[in-house]
Amino acid sequence: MNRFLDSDVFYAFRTSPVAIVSLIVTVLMVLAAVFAPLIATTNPFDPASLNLMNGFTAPMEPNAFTGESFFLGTDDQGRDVFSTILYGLRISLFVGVAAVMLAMVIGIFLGLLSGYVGGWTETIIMRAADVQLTFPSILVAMLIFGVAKGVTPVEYRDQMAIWVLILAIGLSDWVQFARVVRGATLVEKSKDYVAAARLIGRSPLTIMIRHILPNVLSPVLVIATISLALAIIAEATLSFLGVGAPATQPSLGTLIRIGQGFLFSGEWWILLFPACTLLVLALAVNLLGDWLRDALNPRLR
Amino acid sequence: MFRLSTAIALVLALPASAEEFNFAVTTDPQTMDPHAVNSAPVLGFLNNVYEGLVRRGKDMAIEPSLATSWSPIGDGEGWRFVLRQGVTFQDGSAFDADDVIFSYERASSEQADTSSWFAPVSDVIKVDDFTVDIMTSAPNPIFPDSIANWMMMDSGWAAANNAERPDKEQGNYATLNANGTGPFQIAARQPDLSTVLEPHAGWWDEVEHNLTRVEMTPIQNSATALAALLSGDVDFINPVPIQDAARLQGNPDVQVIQGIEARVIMLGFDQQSGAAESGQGASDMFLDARAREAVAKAVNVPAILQTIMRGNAEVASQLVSPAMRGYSDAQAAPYAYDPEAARALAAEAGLTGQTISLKCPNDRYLNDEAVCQAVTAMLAQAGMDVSLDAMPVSNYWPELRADNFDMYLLGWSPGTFDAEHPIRFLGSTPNEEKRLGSWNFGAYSNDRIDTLLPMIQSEIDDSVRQGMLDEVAKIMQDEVAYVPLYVQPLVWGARANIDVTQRPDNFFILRWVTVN
Amino acid sequence: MTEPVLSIRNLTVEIPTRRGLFKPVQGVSYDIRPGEIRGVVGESGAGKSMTGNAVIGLLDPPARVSEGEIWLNGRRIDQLDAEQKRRIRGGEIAMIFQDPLTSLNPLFTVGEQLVETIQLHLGLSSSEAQSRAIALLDRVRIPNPEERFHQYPHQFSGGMRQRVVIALALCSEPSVIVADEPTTALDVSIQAQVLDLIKELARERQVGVILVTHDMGVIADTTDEVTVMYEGRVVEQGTTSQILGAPTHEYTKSLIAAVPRPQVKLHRFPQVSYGGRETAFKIEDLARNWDRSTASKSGTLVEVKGLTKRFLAKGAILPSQRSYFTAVDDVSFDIKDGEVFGLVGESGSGKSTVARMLATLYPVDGGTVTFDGEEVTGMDAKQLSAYRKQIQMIFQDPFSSLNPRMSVGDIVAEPLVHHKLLSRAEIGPRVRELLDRVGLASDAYRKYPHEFSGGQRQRISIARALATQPRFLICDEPTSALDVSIQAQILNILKDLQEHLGLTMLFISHDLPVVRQMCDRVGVMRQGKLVEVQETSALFEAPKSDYTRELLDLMPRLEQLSEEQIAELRT
Amino acid sequence: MLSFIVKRVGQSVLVLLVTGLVAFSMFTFVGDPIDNMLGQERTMEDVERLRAQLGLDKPFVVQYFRFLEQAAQGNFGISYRQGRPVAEILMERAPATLELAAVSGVLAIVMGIGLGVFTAIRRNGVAANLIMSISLIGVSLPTFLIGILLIYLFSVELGWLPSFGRGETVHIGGWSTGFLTESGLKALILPAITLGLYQMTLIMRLVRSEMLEVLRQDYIRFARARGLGDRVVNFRHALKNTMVPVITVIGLQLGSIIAFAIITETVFQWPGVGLLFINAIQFVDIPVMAAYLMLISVMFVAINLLVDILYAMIDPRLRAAS
Repeated sequence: MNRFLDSDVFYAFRTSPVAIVSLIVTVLMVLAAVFAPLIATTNPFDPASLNLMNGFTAPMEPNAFTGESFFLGTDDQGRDVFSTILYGLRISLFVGVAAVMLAMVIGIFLGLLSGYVGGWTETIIMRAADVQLTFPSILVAMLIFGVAKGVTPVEYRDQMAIWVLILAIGLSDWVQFARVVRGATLVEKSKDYVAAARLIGRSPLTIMIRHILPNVLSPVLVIATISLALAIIAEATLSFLGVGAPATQPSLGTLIRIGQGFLFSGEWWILLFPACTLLVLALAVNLLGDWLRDALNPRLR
Repeated sequence: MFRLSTAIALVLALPASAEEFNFAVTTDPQTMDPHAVNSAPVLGFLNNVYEGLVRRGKDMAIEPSLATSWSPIGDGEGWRFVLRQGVTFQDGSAFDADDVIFSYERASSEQADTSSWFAPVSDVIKVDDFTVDIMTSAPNPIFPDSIANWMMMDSGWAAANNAERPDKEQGNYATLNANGTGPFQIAARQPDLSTVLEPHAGWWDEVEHNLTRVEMTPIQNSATALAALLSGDVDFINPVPIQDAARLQGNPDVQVIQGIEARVIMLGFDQQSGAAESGQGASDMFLDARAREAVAKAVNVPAILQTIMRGNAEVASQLVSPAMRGYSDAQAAPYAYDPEAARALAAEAGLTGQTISLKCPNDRYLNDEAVCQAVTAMLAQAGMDVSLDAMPVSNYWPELRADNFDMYLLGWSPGTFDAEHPIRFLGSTPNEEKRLGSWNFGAYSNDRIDTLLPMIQSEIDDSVRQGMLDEVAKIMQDEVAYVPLYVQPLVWGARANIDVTQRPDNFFILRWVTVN
Repeated sequence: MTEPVLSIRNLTVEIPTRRGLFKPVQGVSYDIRPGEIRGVVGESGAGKSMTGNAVIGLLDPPARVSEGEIWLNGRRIDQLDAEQKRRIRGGEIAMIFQDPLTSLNPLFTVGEQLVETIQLHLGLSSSEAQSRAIALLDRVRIPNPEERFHQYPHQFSGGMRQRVVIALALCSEPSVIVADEPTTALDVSIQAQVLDLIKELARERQVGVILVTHDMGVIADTTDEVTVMYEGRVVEQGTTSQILGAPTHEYTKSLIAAVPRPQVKLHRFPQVSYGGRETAFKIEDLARNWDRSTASKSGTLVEVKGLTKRFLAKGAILPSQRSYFTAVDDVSFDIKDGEVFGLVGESGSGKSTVARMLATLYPVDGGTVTFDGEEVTGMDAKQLSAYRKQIQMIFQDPFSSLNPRMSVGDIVAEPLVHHKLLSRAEIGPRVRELLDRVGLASDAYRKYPHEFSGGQRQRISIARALATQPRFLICDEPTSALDVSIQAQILNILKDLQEHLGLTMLFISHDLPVVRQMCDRVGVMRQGKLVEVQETSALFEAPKSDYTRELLDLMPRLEQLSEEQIAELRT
Repeated sequence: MLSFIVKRVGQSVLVLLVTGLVAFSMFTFVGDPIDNMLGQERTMEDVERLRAQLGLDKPFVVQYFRFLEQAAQGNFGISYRQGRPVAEILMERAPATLELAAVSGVLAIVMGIGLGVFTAIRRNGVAANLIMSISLIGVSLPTFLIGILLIYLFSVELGWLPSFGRGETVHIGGWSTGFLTESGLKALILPAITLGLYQMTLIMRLVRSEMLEVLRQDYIRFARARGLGDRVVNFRHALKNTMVPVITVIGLQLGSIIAFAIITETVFQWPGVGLLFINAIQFVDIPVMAAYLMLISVMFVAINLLVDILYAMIDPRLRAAS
């Protein structure tokens, strides 16, 4: 721990207001998402709790019929926008993080493999990457959605939607991880500490995991943060196109899709607040990743 | 083509000049062939290009069109139509009985999508050049009403361009071109991009409109369409997103034309026994009428209309709206909203504890997904656990055909504007060879209704007929065959300087449009 | 005495860091006269390069000149603005970098880079500039320059590239050239040629040269004046002969003493005692619990027969299309029990490849390796692991040979863990012991490699190598990346190991003096072939092959050293 | 060099085949065209007959190979929705998308590289940091939202630019272009920005980091040591070296622009292949979807092939190697 507090990275962090602010924002958002049930005034995912007559209540104004008033107003279903955003944030973050994790695991594994083993393995993996790149995540998502729809029983459709999102985004995102890891692996592989390990008789797997992996992680970390932002946005876009989180359990993207319908009709709050939340979140994460890239690149310091 | 684009340019550059009229629709009519696809967008649009023997006036009443008069033959063997003389097609050729015969053969052919209209027809006979007898296998009092969308095509033109039969798959000349007797003719067409119409100089009827050029652009994204209307890029859009209606009314540059559509939105149930037929919607929970009644009582329709429909729709009590012929005044009372009773019924019927899967389209009816969400919430409040699954219509119908549902949302607009139509398609027991109940996904079945239907179809006496219709309406209400929710509103938007006439069938009739 | 072209007065460079102000150069002063070569010598971090950069105005921020003056041809230049400095740069003052491989832009032809510089400074027409450029290439003895002019850097060999760099430096008729370790990256033979070239040009064009180097040999051969720097300060300066002949400052003495001598074989390397850098290596303790039971039957531990290695030069799908490059070509030698066998040769001679094949890091393409009577080539996994337990390797680069993400403790423990030589409980103490033996503080266990100096890292590698109590130690250029003083320490450690533990060693090096001190027998390699194998002394006194003789001639010497100095070193 | 190209082409073809398979397998899941092709009063026989006619009753593999051999001859069948040859429709729609993609591509590349270099050179400058931060907003807002907001602002509120469509087009041979008319150009602005913004920021950030990398290299320091001015060093020496890695990424970006156009085209009702594709999906117009995906991958692969060759031309080392 002390070593960390004393490290240059931490020093760079201490001296960068942008980094500090964006970290704080991100952490706050994550906390808000995790503790949504405690913070939120209502549970928008519980249909029984909704009163349709509360629909379209403006922020801080009492509803015409029920007289209830809401911090950020309500949407067309009478859901409290504030609570819905918290829960939506939860889903968006979950999808984002999980998707990146998936992409990371696949990418790192294939990257290490192709980098360390080389030869045909490498060629095949890299060509696979090319194929992958020709399919934008939207199409991949639609494909997977179709498949999943066929195989999952109806009761699980809602939950399924989220896993499909994760799968779709994760699968369309692994390539860059693979590429970076492969590049870094090629560099590390030629270093003598790998030779030393081989001399000791370590198995290729051990060498990849114990020796090379830790040394290629910092670029991975940078990409991970940046693609987290990308994943969140991808989720929003997919939900916007209709292949995404269901309206009964909306993510930020779904909320934006719904709110966008009221852009002209004067219920600005249904669009504005989710959109801002998404913007702030993505922005914070991006800034963080951006700073991280500079900080973890020793030559830049 | 170049002329067309110049025109768009003008439109985009400056506000539409007096006679230029541009309007946007959500879905492009997929064909220009009046017999190839039997769907509202196609028929609605082609009504401006083609004409039938009869047509509907502003009040939906049947009025003479290419036929000047018609009368029953004997006691219900058929109908005799006297054709209008001196009518010419847009390519100049004259209209006569042969075209009617040809159009019958074409429209009732196997390749046609409209063949079912002619199920009652046994034969069509040319009496002379301007008289035609249409024989029916059984007395058919409403036959003239049922053929308002049966459009006349020139036999010569069809032959010349070998389009004697419609072709849905490969398409043929008639898919992209048209030659009707109607007030407008197609000047240029690019599917999904734009369709340009010009007035038909030789039209037989006197001209009400003042349009010299009409362009139709399909715009799916409702926000974009609205933006186009507001910015004056188009003069008319249909529909206006319902939530935007109120706001638009406040805007001096545009006007909102509202009305009631013939379409009734309802909830359907899986009423087939046995898991075998009932696909993923696992159990037979809705075989029990009490279960269906529970749903009926749990749904607070007024609230839905108040918020989601912004007070622009009316509660429905049966499968047709009051505007339709054969509407049952006796059964005008809708189900009463009573959550407590609903909760009790649901419990009795053993709905509690089961997951009801509700299927819903999200791009078919006005705010369809929002309505389903509201229903989900209301059922939940009455102790029913519903899992909502909303999807684009392209996945929706297959899903229903596969019986993957316990409940589903359906909108029905009777093509004949008669209460018999929904009974035929939704009320009677599904029966392939008789072509009955083909949209009765839940397989609701009642013997009495099945026996009544043919009698209704052949009954000449209106009061007797109405009696039978009332009985059917009562049965369906009592058994809660469906839960009618509301009559879908029509919301059109136009620039302030445009006069249009709205018809409950949501057809946009250009001959009633004037630009001031 | 002529006027100095460049004089540095009391120059101080400072770098503000988060841990306060750091001064890599403090109060340095010296002059350079036309045609004179001043060597600036010192160990890494002594501030010699920093001085050069300061002179040419290329300090990377935040480093800056805080005090002192720099005068060029009687005009003060340290205070000029960026633009004026730029004009001087490459104009009156030119620079030569250490690594010729990276100092040329790979995407432009040599010609383009020359012409652009010439035009910039002399404002000639492109045709004039071109002919001038070709003339320069010819001057720095690049064969058929007209053709070379149009080639890209990657088409030149290292030495040739350094010549191009020199040509670039000469483009603008500079009055001073700052040469920062110009030959460190080159082979001895090339090194000599490049140095001669620099000497010659300095004389011919009356250019003052600042020659920054860590190599006493280079100083002795090339320079007229010497400035010795230590930790940012000048400790001593004067003419080369007097500095090398009669060094007054302790540091200088130790520095000179540390340089390995080819002429005589000494028992131990004289170590730099200055600044108390020496750390104890407790060989006795190590020797005490070292099990020396295993001695080979034949007396010959390693036997290499017709060893061959080919690398793929051009890949292709069809085997027939592929072309290979033979790195090691039919090499045969044997290493007796407990002897130190040296392999010398220039880079690319294949000596390292041989080492790596013995270490089973490269598969063998031809020939056999026999270890203690057992044929290594074609061993099964189990035998291999047994073999690996008995051999160990020390690598050239102490920075890349330790995994930066593993604690030193784990690094040293890894062989023990892998070969399951000790129980979990025993490993910890054993590793601590090893670290202590090689002279590292006890807290080293938890630290990470980047917290250690080059010398200390090499000690860590040694500790790792000794963990399994190997019988055979392969040292691949173990000291070529270290400063002379550290070099001495490490070499002494290796000597001790060999004497007290009876370790057998294969010692790879390009540095003949070191080889002379370390090895019992030496093999000379050239282009993958083994040119000759001899007793070390015999090889140095009477080399058989011309190539060896050539190498020996090129070897930089410290003639200025008087016999008595050597005598005193011997004790 | 030649062998290098041949090799890459071979790999590209492989990529295409796999793409084709994936693309095609996609369609068996997205719905059933029959219901859309038949109207309200359709019957079971209609469905079965139509199925047979479309060959939808055949096993998947059969359908795929039929599709492949047809596609190889540039014949993608008849659109279920429009009843016209798909190839014809694509030809009609492609110009719109290509022009849009080209404009936003150029926008992205020019602006991206320019700003990237600027922010790299003035690494610690206020302006540079500002640009970097703002650029992040670009990547932090979903494309569709940007589009809608632009429409709301510039066509509804300000009424400066058209809210949808392509404006006036002029036909030159089979190609319809919006470049030659004022309205055409006006109509291009909003969609091009919407589409290009994201790519621009990506390229810019990449150029920046690569350039910083290059600026640390010895040969740059040596170039300075030779007295070369900042402009020469930055734009002649550094930039060229920066481009080597950047080019590949730019290639990938351009490839994805065409795919990303789907969203932009839906929002702006831009009559391109993207819009066509979305319609096709809603209508389950399988031949169109298949053709579209093949088109995308062909373009993608082609661009990358081009990039690889360009790459080899810039970097002499590669030229020698291959």
